[in-house]
Amino acid sequence: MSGVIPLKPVNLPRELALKLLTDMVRIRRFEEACARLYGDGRIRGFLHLYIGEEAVAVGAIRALTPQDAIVATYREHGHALTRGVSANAIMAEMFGKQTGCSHGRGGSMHLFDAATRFYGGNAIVGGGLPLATGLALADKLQQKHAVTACFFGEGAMAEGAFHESLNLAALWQLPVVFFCENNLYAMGTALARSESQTDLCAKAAAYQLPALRVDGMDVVAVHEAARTAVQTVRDTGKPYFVEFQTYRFRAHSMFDAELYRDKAEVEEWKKHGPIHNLTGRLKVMAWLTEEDFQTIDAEALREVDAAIAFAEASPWEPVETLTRDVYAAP
Amino acid sequence: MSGVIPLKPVNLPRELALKLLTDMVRIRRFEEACARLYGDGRIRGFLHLYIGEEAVAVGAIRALTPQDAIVATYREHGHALTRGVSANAIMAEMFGKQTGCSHGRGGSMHLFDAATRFYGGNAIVGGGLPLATGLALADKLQQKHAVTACFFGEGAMAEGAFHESLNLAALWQLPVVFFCENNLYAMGTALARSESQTDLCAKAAAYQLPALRVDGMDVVAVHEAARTAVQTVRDTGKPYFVEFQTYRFRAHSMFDAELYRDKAEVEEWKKHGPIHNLTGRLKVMAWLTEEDFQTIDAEALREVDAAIAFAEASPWEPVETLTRDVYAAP
Amino acid sequence: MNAKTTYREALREAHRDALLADPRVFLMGEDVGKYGGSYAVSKGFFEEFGADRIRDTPLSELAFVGAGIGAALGGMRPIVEVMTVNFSLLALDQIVNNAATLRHMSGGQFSIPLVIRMTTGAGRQLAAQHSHSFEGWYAHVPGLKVLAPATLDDARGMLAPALADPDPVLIFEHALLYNMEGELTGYWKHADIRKASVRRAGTQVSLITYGGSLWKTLDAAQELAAQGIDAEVIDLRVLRPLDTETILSSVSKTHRAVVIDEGWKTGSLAAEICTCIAEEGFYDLDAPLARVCTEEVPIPYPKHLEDAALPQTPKIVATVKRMLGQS
Amino acid sequence: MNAKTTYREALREAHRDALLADPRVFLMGEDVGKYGGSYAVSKGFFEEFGADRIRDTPLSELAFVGAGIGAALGGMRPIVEVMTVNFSLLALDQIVNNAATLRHMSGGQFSIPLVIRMTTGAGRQLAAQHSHSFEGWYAHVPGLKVLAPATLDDARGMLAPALADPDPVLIFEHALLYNMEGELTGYWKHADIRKASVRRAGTQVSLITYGGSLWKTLDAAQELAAQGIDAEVIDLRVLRPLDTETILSSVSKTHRAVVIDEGWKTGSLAAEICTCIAEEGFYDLDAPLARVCTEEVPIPYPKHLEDAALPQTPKIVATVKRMLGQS
Ligand SMILES: Cc1ncc(C[n+]2csc(CCOP(=O)(O)OP(=O)(O)O)c2C)c(N)n1
Ligand SMILES: Cc1ncc(C[n+]2csc(CCOP(=O)(O)OP(=O)(O)O)c2C)c(N)n1
Ligand SMILES: [Mg+2]
Ligand SMILES: [Mg+2]
Repeated sequence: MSGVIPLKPVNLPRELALKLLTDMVRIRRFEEACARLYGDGRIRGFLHLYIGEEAVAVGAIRALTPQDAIVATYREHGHALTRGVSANAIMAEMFGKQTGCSHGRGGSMHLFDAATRFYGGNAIVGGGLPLATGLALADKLQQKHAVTACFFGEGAMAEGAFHESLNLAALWQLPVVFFCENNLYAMGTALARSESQTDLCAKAAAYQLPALRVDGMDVVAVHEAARTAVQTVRDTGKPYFVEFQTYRFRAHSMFDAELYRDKAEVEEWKKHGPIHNLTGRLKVMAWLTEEDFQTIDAEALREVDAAIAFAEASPWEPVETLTRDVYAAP
Repeated sequence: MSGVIPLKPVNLPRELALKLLTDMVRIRRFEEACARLYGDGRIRGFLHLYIGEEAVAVGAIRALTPQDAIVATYREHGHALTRGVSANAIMAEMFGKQTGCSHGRGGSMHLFDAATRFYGGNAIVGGGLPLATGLALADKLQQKHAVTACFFGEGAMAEGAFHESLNLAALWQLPVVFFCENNLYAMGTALARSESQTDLCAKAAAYQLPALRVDGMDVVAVHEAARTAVQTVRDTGKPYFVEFQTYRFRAHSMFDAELYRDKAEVEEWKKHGPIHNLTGRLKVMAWLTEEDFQTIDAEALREVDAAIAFAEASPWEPVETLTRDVYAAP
Repeated sequence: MNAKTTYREALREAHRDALLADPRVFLMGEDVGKYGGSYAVSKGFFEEFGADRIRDTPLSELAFVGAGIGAALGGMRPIVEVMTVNFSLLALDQIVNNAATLRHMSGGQFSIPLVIRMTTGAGRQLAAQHSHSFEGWYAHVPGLKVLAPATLDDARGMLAPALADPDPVLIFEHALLYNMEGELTGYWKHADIRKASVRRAGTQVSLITYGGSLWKTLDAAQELAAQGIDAEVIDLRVLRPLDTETILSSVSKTHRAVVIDEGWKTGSLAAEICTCIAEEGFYDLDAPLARVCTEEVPIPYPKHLEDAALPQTPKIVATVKRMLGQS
Repeated sequence: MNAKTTYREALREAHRDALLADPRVFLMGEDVGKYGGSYAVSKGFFEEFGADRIRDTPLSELAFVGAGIGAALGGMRPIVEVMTVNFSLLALDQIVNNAATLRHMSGGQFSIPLVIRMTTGAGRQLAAQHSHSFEGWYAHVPGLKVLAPATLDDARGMLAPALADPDPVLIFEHALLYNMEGELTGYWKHADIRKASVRRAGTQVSLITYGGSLWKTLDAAQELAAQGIDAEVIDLRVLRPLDTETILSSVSKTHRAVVIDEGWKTGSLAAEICTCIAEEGFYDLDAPLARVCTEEVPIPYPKHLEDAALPQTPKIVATVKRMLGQS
């Protein structure tokens, strides 16, 4: 479990630290709203919440530059928000509206944004890894010095796609950073019930990838590790593996009865929540007052409310467009 | 490359050593005949020769007991012969005759024999590994104390099937021994051009499998290692990985122009040929005279000639049976 | 006895029976155990039968399906649950190249008494990657048998004969059926895995369908009846081998056929049904054949677009009326 | 100019042109480089274009096909060679769930200008696992385009428009065609990837086929001509989207159709062609439709059984004669 590092100082510029905090709060508030909206039937399909894991996307993605690319999973609201896809466009996508970041075609599991090189949004576990490898190959062949960040869960590491992609990326020296979000469970299957080797960094080493294990509940640690990894990838052109040890506070999806874990375990992890962790430290450093926090939170809530209003007001795609974008328009 | 261990004594009972020699000679003579018959158009389809690699199948399979199971690849004539499938039945299969070990349906790549638990014969690279895992699971659930031996090439290790199967076998503690025939090439692709990590035992360790690296040109070393591995699997019920370092003297298949390797490299390896290696040692130990060797060889040639005659004389399956054995007869 | 039950519960009971009846039977797949099954078909089994017989697998579709084939080859009677048909593509090589071929390639020496179950179909706004209907692909492959239980009785009754079959049997459960409620008729005890079933007798047109589309088709038949059109509804039940006899005998009576299938139209299983009729029942036909299938688009997320993409009752009704010159 | 060449050489020249014309084009796949290509299509390229553009891959079909999709998404123009259709099953998930869907799922933001080539078909005694014809499966998937060059001109000419296409294009090369000899006509410079082609005009029956079966079908047409039956032969060329116009206009003239396809009969692409005709050209038909496809059996190894399993000229001839009441 993530070590309790409660009041460790924050070795980052204050502005950046507050930015990370703000991002995490934005994700939290956005997803709390999504859960409510799901209950109300406004959002449908599968909805996988990232609550508890915010430090990972925020810390990691803030280590990227605009020319870098991102490939994520079906649990990617936080990644899209942090990357700069607007809350409006994401919420509208969750509603299935025309103004959504995928024009309503994708929904929660398929957020995309070409402008920020956000390649989504993949609902096949492990399905994004080959894609990320190919994006990095394209960037390398075009000498773009960009890094592709590929997010996936620890459960995905049992898939053949993981094995084949890591080998390919290492063999061809491709600039991919593999960000493993180890939240200990793949749906109801605990890590030790899915991997014979539970040391995930040892698995990465089998492909000759450098690897880091990081407390994924500590956004500062995440950011530092991600910066190191991304910089190394940019400098060497070779891939890197980072394991973020984190935890999801909510069910796997809205259908999960959570029979496979103790409530006490969840409660224990919640004590080390990433927002809680960072605010505590910032307050001790006198970089944040409770009032500051309330302001950040209120702004996040405002952003979410505005996004909901935007989504509500947005039009549906006309049924006549059903088969548009299957092929390029001639 | 395999170390030159020319005159190392043979730490095996003489009878066994001669048996191993005989097996290797049988395979060599059998396959030389196959190559000729292919040239004559009597054998068709793909033909992958094992010449140069005989020590692996022979040393490994002689470490198994009759209740054990074997899964091999498309390069499996030697495995079938060593396992006790008759040369007649194998040759008839290569001819596509009714008396073949797969009733002529399979050909060179699909030799099968239920009686000896020889599960063949798989032409999809990596395709046998999940199957072997399942056979071991069945044996374990039925408390049979059998071991499944799964042969595959080093090229197969890049496949997702390898990754998923090794993890499953280790996670579920299944009695499989994974025998990797590392002949340095997958068709024309040298190991270092297909694996970011060329230490194959290190790859196995990523699944927590114990691993051994063995000189695959030395049938005695192969046999000793296989005995250790098989015994360990039988005792612990857990999987094991063995890498046999070997070399194929012939082209990948009958279509291969061998553009990817130097003739000199092939010639160098031929100096360490497995039959050569063992006969030399046995002669120094005075366990084998040249006359003995000629007798063994003559007997192997006789067996092959008889097999060819048998295959020639055997009937074809009638065309009317075309769709038989697609489903069980009602 | 004839108490209310659900499709999910009927499947669950069938599995329990199988696990109790034969120690060689075991269930494996992602989250079939501790999680309780992603569609809750195996809820409580982990506790009742233990981890050996209710076997949670890692996310490794290729290997655990292949392991199921190996285990069947080795004398067990595995039931492999592939969470959904969408993920089964990762295991397709094992199914096509091992499960379907080993008997033939070995000249009849081997048998693969394996059951592979998976959820199929769209309708829950799960978008492009989670809404496939690929059962038609599996129905293309010699060596496989393919079932599509659409009724409670079939959900309850098809597993036992599938397990008794010496060959690999795939069972497709449409995602929208799990919550379907109703009563078992007792027929399930004799459920076969050979014949199609006439779910509604009629004289003017044969509506041929299976799985999740059966209920939309029966609704259409009812609506058509209200408009004076008497449709026969055939539930294929078995997608391979096809019961062409039942299909052709229906068409010989009605002289018209519409095939309803949730696969994309082009290259659908519906095309096979139509072609069987166009080959063998051509002279019985009084009108062109027609299909109501899914539009040629990866299934979009929003409900109105998903609905528009899939076969729906009004579209079936309209197709039949057009065929009968009543539109 | 009109010198003798082969299908292999025509493909090779097409690839060379593409590699020379556009620096974004690169070729990857198993043994395309040092080995010279498993069917020698890329022989000499490794030396001419270097390891970056002629990229040997490990045995990792899922990852390198997926990487091709990613590279296309990232602005390159990859040609991915999957040695044979048999191994493409391992990569099917990436093709179906990424290549075919990304444009739509993203609301039109992304484009996958990718070419995937593979060998297909049987006829070389390679037995059950190496003799598949799954191009019909790919033709089922919206978002993909599927080509089957059967002639030297198409082998030479289809690659350029495929690469110019902003969507993923799959090219199926029948294994028996590589050694086919002949002359280019010059037509290849204008080869499209939209239309079917009438390879032989005729009046009494439409023989509709593609790929390796084209030549067997042309032979059949010739034999039929000798027996006084005038057959039209249509080479589909493009398996998705289907050029139904050419098919229907032929049938409207001949009033009879036989579809020849090396896929297993049940659920074949041939079924789709037949159904198009039974739906849209029904009133043009004077006889039941018929198919000559592969028998429902994993392809057996021995030549006489393999031959019996596959569509053959005498079977096509016999089917046509039966259809015309001349058997
Ligand atoms: C190939 C595939 N198999 C199964 C699923 C169903 N599924 C969706 S998420 C999930 C668990 C994935 O766990 P992990 O990779 O750890 O990511 P997490 O959900 O924990 O973030 C499963 C089994 C799927 N989407 N894709
Ligand atoms: C999945 C798959 N991809 C590609 C091939 C074509 N192929 C057959 S053998 C082979 C090389 C395999 O190399 P390795 O595993 O090292 O075994 P070896 O042939 O050296 O014994 C290839 C690429 C195949 N049969 N299956
Ligand atoms: Mg997880
Ligand atoms: Mg090798």
